[in-house]
Amino acid sequence: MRYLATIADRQFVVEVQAGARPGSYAVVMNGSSQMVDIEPASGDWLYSMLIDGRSFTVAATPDGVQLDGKDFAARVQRSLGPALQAPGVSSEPARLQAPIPGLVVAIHVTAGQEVLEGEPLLVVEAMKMQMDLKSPRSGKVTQIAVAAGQEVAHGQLLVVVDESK
Amino acid sequence: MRYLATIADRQFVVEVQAGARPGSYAVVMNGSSQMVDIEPASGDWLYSMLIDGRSFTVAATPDGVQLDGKDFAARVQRSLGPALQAPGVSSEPARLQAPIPGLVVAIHVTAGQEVLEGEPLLVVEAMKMQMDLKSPRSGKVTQIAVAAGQEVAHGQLLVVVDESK
Amino acid sequence: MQAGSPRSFRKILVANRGEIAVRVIRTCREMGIPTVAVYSDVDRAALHVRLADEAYSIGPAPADQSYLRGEAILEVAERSGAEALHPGYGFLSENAGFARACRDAGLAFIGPAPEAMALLGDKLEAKRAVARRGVPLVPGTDEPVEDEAQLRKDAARIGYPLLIKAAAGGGGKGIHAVERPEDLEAALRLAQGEAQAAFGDRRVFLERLLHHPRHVEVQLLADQHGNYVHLGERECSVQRRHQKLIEESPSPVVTADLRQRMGEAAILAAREAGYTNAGTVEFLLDEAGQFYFLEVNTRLQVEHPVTEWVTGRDLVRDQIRIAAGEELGFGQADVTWRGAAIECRITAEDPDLNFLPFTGRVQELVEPSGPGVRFDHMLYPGAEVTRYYDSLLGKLVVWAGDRAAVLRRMERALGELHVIGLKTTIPFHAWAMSHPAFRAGELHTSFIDENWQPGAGSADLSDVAAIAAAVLEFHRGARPSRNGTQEDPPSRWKLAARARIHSS
Amino acid sequence: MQAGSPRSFRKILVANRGEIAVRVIRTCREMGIPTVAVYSDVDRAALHVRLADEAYSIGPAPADQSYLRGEAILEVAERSGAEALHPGYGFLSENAGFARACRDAGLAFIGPAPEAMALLGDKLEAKRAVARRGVPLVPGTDEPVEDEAQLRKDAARIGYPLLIKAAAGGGGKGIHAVERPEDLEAALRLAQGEAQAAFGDRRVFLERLLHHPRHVEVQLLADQHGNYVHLGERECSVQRRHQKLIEESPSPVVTADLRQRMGEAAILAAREAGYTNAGTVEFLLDEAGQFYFLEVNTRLQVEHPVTEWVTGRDLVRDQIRIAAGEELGFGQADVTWRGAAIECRITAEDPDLNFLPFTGRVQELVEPSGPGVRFDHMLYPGAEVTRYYDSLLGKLVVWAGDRAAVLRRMERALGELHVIGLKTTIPFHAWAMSHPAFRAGELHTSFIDENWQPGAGSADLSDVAAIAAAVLEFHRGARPSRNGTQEDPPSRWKLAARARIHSS
Repeated sequence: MRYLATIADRQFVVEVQAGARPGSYAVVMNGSSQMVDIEPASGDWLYSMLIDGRSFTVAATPDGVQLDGKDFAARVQRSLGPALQAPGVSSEPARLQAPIPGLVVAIHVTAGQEVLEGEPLLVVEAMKMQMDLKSPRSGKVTQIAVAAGQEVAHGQLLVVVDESK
Repeated sequence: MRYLATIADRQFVVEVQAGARPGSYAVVMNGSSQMVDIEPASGDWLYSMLIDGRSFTVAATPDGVQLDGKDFAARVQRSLGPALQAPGVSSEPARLQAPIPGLVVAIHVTAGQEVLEGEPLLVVEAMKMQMDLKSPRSGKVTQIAVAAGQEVAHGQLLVVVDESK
Repeated sequence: MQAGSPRSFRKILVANRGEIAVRVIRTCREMGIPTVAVYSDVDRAALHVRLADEAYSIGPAPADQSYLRGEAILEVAERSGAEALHPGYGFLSENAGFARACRDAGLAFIGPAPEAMALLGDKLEAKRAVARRGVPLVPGTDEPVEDEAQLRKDAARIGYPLLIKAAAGGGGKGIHAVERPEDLEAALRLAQGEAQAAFGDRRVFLERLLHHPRHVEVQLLADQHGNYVHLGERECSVQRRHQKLIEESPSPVVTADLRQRMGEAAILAAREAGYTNAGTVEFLLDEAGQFYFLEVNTRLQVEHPVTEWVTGRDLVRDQIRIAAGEELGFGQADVTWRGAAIECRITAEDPDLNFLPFTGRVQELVEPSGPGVRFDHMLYPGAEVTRYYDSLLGKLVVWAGDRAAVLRRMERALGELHVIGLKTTIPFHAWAMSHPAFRAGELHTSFIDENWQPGAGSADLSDVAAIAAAVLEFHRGARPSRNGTQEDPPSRWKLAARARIHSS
Repeated sequence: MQAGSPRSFRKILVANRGEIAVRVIRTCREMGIPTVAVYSDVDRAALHVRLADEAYSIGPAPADQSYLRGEAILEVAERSGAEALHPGYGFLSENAGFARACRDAGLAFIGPAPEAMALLGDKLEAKRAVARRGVPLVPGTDEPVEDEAQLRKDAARIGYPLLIKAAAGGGGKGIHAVERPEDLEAALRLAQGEAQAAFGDRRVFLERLLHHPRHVEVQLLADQHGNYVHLGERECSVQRRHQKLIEESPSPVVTADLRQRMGEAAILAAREAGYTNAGTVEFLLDEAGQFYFLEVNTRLQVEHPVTEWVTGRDLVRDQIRIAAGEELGFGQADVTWRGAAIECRITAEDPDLNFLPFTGRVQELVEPSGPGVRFDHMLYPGAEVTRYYDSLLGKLVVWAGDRAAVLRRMERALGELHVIGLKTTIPFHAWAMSHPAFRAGELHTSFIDENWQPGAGSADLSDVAAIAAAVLEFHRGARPSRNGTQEDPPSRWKLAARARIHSS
């Protein structure tokens, strides 16, 4: 099976083949091949991984993998061809979602307003802290889905920013 | 629901009724009634239990329950009537099973031999230790299901001792 | 209780939650004193509820409907027959009115008398009080000022850069830095306007702004018989949002002589306020080694374990003994220090996203152990971290023979700690322990702002991470997870990754 | 490694498993030395494999096909480029032949030289050696004897009760007690016959049988430059099957003067054997306060953490430094003791069934924490405890300011520790901590035999247990378990209950 693994902003093509024993795999990456042995440890989320004898504790985290306690943002997808995708600039509308459940304290923008990437759009309060949520891209605010004083759930849509034309 | 709970060699009739909230129960035992609140804690095996405000950590153990770290051998069965069973003397054959996987090192008895309760029947070795396994009852050895030098699994039948007649 | 000690309390109510409630309950159990926990609806399964002898609900999740409801807590104390109350930190711990209400209800408050708490709670009044004893203050005005001409004169005397602080302020709010004289007027107007709006009081005061100061605090114990000892200092300079993240004892720059001088100054301050029980006197220490009084924390500090490690004392036990009227039983000469200790606060925050708090459920917990490791926490598999309370999950505290060894030990322990399901500060701490300036002890309150970069906590193992992610994907696809599929890790994983990309 | 210290090893192979392998890896990591683990097939997921930098399989589960296969281990050392080997305890740790093979392979063995190990491994030779330095021995014959007339004369001189021990014996085998002179002849014949059958050597020796002796041992460190220090004693009297279950330091009866005399005797014994690295000299201490040399353990002891707590040293670090040729760097006068520490061995055994070992799977693990608690273990949820190795799961070790406080702290920590899925010694230890004789420090090697009763570890909470069991049954029936039904707790529970009834 060929995978495209994106670690932070770097991409790797990883070829994985099941080995003789359960949990053992042959892996080819960047032209070199390695024996990988994976074994569940401590419940469902933590694994012991031996890569050619080197030992790692691997955990699945909310946004990637953790290796020996260090976090790596990771995405894995089946790769059909050998070509690497360039990390392109999306022209889709960006949907700002609540990163945490909380209370919308203030909204700094109005519908139709032009904003720059990184510009604060609204303030959400949770865990005794107020946080500025910033625009994921430059463009025009096409939708404000919440109001100040409203409680929001994790992942709830807050604001949509689209290409300005 | 009415239960018969056997704790070590004591028996209790416990009447349990579901309360208003999930995890809350009304319990009647020995004529006195108590509010019990049970809540999962630390995975599947450990619970927080409040009995009229008194807090206990309850765990399901291999042979009963653990309360705040103390072990209690416990069996629970549905009780249909109010009568308590006397802890009677069984006349069924007693089946001695391997309490632990190991190696049968020696067998002290032969089929047909009369034995007393507590008399060593055979020796099993495991974890660098040899242990004498004793007869669960007085009677006659009617079956020896293993041989010296044999590996046995947990729970495997070793010897049957029946009423001598 | 040990034989020969006077009668202690028959039962103690712990008016807090989280790791500090657990901490207090542990010592009570060791002293043979039964404990009463209180909990809000979302804390029914919390560790402090499990570990206490009794536990009672005090209301819904929001703190102002539960942990801040003094009357509900006093009612539980009455009902359960508690003789004393330990407030922990935060919530009602520095509320003099609540301490007074406890006293009125015949309940011993394990902390200072309400009068001392009220005096020290007023920052300017506290400064005037300690100044009377000759404890050094950061140069500044010692009275709130409205008159602009006076402020200009004061500013010239104090020198630049300086800080304008709202007299009625607190919690880092209403503070403005002024770099040059020509900026003073505009900043004053802004600060006074803000102070009026935020606190209904336009008065401000001025303070010199120290360059790269260290935050160093002294732990005190004072009994009700006039005995005072200090237990040395804690260096707490590494902060984000003016909140500490790493604390250690001893400070890398405090000599035995400086320790003695700061300790004596702290005791003078406490004496002036009539302070009893455990308390902490906070100082700023400038680059020249001069220290300045900041404030007194009239409660147990989050970071008290580092002092416990190096001095060998149990501060909660001392607090309870003092509140019960016992004498300290030891003097300054009996206090000895051994080795070095450091604490890393493990919080539910994403260090790569400006320490944004993170809520969720603990899927798996692996705790570090071995020599010199203590992990005081509120975690268990299945624990929910909600938005209602602060983000502190636990404190990893380690001890070793010297500072170099303690940093390596902390690195080792951080590597063993896994809190699966949440973003935490663990990678940040691992980075800090190996940072050259941190290792050299070059600490100051801007350390994080000046040095931390998002992503710095990920070592250069991208290639291994790629292999791990791909094999994990294959392996998990190939065989079902051990405990069924109620929450399938890979899919939650991808969902969260998408959410993060949109919110960052 | 700290700056200024000589070059240490570039890589260390840990030739062990379980908690001690984990223990050694932790210190190596703190010293910045990469580690190589070895594992048998059933240990693939073990904690020591996860925590090491590298890990290699050395064979099937039985120890003689894996952890005892010196040549396989040396092969891994060669392949991985390890410069030193730490043997832990048990397995090959006291095998002089293996230590020699390491030396021949150019691999530093972290322990004494093979010559010292061989000398001290022969119990009678060791006794003669230390007697030359005037270290007191239990009165007895100091040579193996075949002649019966001579034995009768020796017995009269030694006095009764006495022990007949096989000269070639070990591990508690071939030992017979003789209460009265008239029983001597029969006992001699039995013992000699047994010795011939078991060891192929009919020679025996005699030793006075002490009444209620304490087992007290002294921890030593010796470098390769002739420097010796002792780190005080450990009291290890509480044993079952001649194996220790509880150890503490200091001993409740050892005074500063006795500590010094025992420490000096231990150093004399070590010097005579040319001993280097960490070692332990075991003594019996009789009711009159007289101590007698027993033997030297030429390795790290299971119970070394209690000494680490009170002295503040890391013994594994000291072992590695010594093996690398470093000087100790401190003298006897620099050793200080603070407070008291105690260790409870948590083993997979059923204390209510004569400490019968118990195999199975860890379903859930809840670790104790808080001030003064250290839990060195090999456990994790899902860990399998098999019949192939000994039953030690971990060591709960706590420290406090004095012995009374340390017993209460241990009780508290035991109450927080849950190893769900296995029978363990936890209830036994909880009983011991509150036993009046134990609390009074009245310890001797027959303490368990004379005091422990099956079931004594269950407090009188039968009524609560009945409620808990019934509500649990109802509750679990009412709603599915969180993680599905692959192993349904109630049914396993009932099955196990039946099995137990039949086997007891």
